[in-house]
Amino acid sequence: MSKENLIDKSSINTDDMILNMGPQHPSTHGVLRLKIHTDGEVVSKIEPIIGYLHRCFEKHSENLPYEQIVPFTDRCDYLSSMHMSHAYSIAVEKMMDIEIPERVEYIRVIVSELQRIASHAFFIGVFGLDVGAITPFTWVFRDRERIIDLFETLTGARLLYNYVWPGGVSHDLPEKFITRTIEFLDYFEPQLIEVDELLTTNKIFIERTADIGVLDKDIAINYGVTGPALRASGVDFDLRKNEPYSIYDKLDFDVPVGRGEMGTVGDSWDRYIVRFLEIKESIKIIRQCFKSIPEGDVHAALPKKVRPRKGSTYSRFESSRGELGYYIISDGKNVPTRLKMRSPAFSNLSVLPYLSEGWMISDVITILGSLDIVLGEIDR
Amino acid sequence: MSFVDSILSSLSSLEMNYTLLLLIAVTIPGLIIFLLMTVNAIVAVYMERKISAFMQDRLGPMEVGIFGFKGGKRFWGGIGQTIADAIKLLAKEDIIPKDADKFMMILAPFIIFIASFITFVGVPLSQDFLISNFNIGILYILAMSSVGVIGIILAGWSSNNKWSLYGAMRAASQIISYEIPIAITLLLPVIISGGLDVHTIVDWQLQNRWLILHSPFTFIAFFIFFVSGIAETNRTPFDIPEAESELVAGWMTEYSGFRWSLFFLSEYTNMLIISLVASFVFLGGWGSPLTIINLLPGDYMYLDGPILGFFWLLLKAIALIFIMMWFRWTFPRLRVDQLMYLCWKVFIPFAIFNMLAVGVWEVLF
Amino acid sequence: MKEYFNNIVGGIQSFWKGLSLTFKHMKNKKDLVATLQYPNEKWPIPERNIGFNLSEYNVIRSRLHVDMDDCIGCLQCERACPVDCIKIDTIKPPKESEFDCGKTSFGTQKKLVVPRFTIDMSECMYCNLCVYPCPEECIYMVGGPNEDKHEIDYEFSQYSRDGLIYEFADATDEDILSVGGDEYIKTREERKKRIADGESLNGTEILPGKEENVSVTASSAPAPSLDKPDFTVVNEIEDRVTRATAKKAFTQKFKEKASFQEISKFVKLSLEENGKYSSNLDDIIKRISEMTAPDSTDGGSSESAPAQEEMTHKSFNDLENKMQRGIVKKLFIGEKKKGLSDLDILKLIRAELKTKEMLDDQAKELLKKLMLQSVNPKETPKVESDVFDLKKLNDIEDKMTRGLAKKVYTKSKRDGKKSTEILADIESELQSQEKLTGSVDAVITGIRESI
Amino acid sequence: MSKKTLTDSISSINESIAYDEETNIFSLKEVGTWLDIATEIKNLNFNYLMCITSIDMENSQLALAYNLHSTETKDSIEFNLFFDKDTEIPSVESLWRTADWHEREAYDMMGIKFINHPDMKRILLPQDWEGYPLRKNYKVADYYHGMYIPKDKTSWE
Repeated sequence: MSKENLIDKSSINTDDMILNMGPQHPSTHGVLRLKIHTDGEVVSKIEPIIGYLHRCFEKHSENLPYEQIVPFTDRCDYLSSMHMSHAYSIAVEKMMDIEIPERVEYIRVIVSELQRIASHAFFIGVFGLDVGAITPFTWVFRDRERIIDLFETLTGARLLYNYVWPGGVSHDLPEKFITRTIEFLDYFEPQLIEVDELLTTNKIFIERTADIGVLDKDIAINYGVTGPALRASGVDFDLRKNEPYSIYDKLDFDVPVGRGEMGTVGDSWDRYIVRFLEIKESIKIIRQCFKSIPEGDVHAALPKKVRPRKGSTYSRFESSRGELGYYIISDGKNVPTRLKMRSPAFSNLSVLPYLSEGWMISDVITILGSLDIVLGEIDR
Repeated sequence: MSFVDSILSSLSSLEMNYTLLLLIAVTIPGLIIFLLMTVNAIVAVYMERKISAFMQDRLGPMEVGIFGFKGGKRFWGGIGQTIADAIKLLAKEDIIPKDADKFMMILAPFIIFIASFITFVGVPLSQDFLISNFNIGILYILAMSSVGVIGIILAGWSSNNKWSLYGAMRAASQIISYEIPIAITLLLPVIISGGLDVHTIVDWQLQNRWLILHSPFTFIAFFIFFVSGIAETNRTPFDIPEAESELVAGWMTEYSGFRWSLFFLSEYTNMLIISLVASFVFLGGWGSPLTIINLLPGDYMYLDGPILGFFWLLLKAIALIFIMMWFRWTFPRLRVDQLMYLCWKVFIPFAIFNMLAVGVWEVLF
Repeated sequence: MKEYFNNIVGGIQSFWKGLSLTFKHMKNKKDLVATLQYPNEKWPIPERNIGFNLSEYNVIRSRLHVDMDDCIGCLQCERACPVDCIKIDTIKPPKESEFDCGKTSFGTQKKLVVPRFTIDMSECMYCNLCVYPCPEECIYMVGGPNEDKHEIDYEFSQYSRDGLIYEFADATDEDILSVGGDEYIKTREERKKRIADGESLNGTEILPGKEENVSVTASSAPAPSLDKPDFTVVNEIEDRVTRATAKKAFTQKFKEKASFQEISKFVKLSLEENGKYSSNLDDIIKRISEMTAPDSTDGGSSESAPAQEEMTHKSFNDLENKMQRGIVKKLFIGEKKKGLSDLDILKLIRAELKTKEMLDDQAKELLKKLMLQSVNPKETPKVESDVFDLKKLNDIEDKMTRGLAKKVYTKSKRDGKKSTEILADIESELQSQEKLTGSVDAVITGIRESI
Repeated sequence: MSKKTLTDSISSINESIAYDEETNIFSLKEVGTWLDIATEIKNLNFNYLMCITSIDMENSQLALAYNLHSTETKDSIEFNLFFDKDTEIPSVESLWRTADWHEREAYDMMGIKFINHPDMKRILLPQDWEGYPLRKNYKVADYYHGMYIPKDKTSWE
């Protein structure tokens, strides 16, 4: 008389509970709603619902001249808005076939790499919060504040800059900018070791993130996941190296790839450590740029009226969250007929339902945090 | 001489009728405990905010002062902050969700508050500053501290919100499973000093040496007790029931105003109880640490009289509370099953092994 | 078993490292604390160890400010603003009134009076795009590089949202009146009244006031009296820039009353100077020289037809494609201001639509209908001739009924009904709304006899 | 893997492929056989579908631009489909999982329906929103669930 048939299971029908991790939740990184079917703690199905922050960016850009779209692109991924306007400018310049002065290219790379450091620093702070450690958040934000001050002297704004324009940049570097950035880089590197000690090697942190949400190589490519999330699964795919745009071919830096030190390749810990190492790479890039930045007039190639030639182009850019593409169709007027932004976080989020089946709720939070999504660019 | 006995004896000379006497003998210690709890809560909250601020390179509350005196200029401002918070909480609107179980929801905070309130009765504050002198001291404290769980489950269930239900279920499993290592480790002093009563344990420690230094096994037992104590009071790294980033605020989500402050009050009281119990069981109660290192010549033994004893005990308790806060601002949060793994696979085996080893140690030495 | 133990030992080591780190931060908190106590320590303080001060800013993002005496009303900033939060009205003083609008600090003579310059700071997104195009540098964000002009101000929060709508214009009512902007003041008061009683809040239909407002500014600048040069031939030039240079040369010579041969030679000369001359322009230059004097044929048609002023830009409303309608309207208003005849305007619109490949069949048919209307009003089918004029409906006192009657009038006129049917429609409509009072009935019967 | 081999391997399936030299864009007028062409492209290890763009060609014609990239050979191509307004396009979600959300967005914004797509519903806009915003002739409804949608800033003009 085995134990099972003692309890007559037919009368007990437990169905799983639909938990609504609603648009307003402390750790959904913005207004994302997750419809989670759970039985007990274990998650059986997740359905992300997006669109709460949809601001019709693509419809607006069909009625605005090219130079007036730049502030709108900044507002898509508000955590790395330099990348957004840089990618947009590259796309428009591809269509305008104008020659960008060397100095502008160097300033743009410096500014994008600084923005990448700020965005990854933000990620480290918030990922710590998702896992429960509150102190790294404030340390990292204190250092990120320095970068924001640098951007403030350069563009006047702290978060949404409207600095990189199609054809050039709005202002040249203020005279003390280079010395001050180098001063910041020398100050920032030892700070990284501190965060590394507190978070990366912490036993509970490793317990909470290693082997969680393993994403293997070709599933990631199939879902269109790009950027640090893809590199953590072992794919060495970085647009700055594979398809070098602007002056990345002149700079030497290596691309950190997940090796699965603390668990299997492609788990949440790898996604964390890849971003952590990328900060070090970006610091290396900025130092090289400062060594060889040429003189020149920044407004040389800035057109009075941006009017690209007829036709369409798809330009790709490596933003902090992945491959950021702009598909622009123009028919000779100063207003684009169609502008589509391929947002990296959009595809990265689409892998969440696949990744978090079978894990517990606190793991869903960790996996969502490790994908580092921003709802501004998902909903556009 | 416990507090209640002293009141009874002093008032018995007035020959009032017996029930009135009993009433007074109960209400006065009750008021003292309540006063102690509120003062402890206010000071502990201020300390926690200041310590967490300095650990995170920020300043913490700096603006609010009492009667114009803001506290230190550079770092230690904002003394009145917690008093202002307390008043705000009392004055705040007390929202009860429409389809929540109204009566249960009102009842739950009081159960939790009473649980920590009555455990205080058995906890000594110094040699004779003891509310009532039980001869089953430790057992009473252990029993009363597990009443709180009922309140938490009731709060989570009755606020009719999926998140607080999760918080309540997690709290239930966590607190019940951490009762076991605490119970086992509390048995060690009983074995060694031979009595359940608080006085026998502390007197034994004063005669020979602090229990923590007595044998390596009791040293490990202290750490197991202390860490499970943190788990008892739901503090990081075990604050899963009210994990901010997952369950918004766990079983406390639907509460606001006065009821929420009751939860807060009892959380800080539990913290105080755990550190008081740990200090008088393992760290030699009201004995002054100077006797161990006998720095001073013998005749200064009177440093641990009834008044100074109170000071030493509180000093140890505050040190332990600081360590609890220190843990909170350093460690990330454990997942529920890792928490269970730690309790059942690490603490309980070690605790049982310790008990065995202490028995053997007692026999040999 | 071994893995179990070093798991615990590893755990304790990492705990100890983390704990010592946080304690280190607490210990030397003196130099590590980074908070800025806002009310007494203000941004940006020079001694913050990033060490920058105000003068080192390239550009600043704070409140927008306009020095009105420098503003020449060129509307560049209004066009540059992506979110349209700047609203400017300008009035051009008529030729004969020698009203001096004053000089800007850059020494340019101002030619427009700006009665209204509003910036809605609650809608501004601080992108600084309006500051760059301003020729007089009179609009700027306060503080930072332009610290000397205006002290920094980033604490301008208000209690109500419309407290953030800043009105910079300082033109007093006398100036506006002296410049002949009395209708402008009338519409402004009317608009204020309408906003006051909350009528326009739902903003569903396009505000008549807004329409008239645009046409008012158009008509308030009366067309210059000298006869207009006829650009029909010049407009055939495809490329915009060459067309512009050709037109400039054409008008210049035309003002000197030169003969058409000289005009075409001069136009050819000026095109060659700018390197714009190409072979396919030869036949255009030849046709310019053969042009007959303008006043005989086209001039006549532009003045006489009474139905002319019927064709306001609203008649393009039934163009279905929004973009198309926008372009056509903008063009129409632009040309109307210049005082071109309707026929030229329609041709110009057709040319423009052709360049933008937006000339689908619906637009062609509409343009043809309007052209027919404007060129030979007499021969158009009978509908046009005996429809009574809209203005006759004006003597209905009650505003609501008058508006209703006009709406019915325009609708039925477009369907091509006769005036008697239109009057019947108006009567039935007013009856259904119980507005057909004695006085209104008298007015309608009056119109019926007058046909 | 030159474009030449790709063109003739695809044109074997459907000869209406046009390969435009300087913009290196493949365009396909008739969409019936799109799924087998897509499988053919996938077999030529274009394993990464970068982005699907829906375009309104205005003369009641719609278009879809597929950008594909192969991580091994570092090659990328663009594939345009032209069809009129109400034809249904076979969904390539089975080949590239990223197409699932991109196609839902194309449906949501441009009203292009995809055959056998797992859950064909709107992704960004609320489910009961009428009209497809990115169409050139899109007019915003006046009221949505009784809430008034302001058209222009007449309140403070």
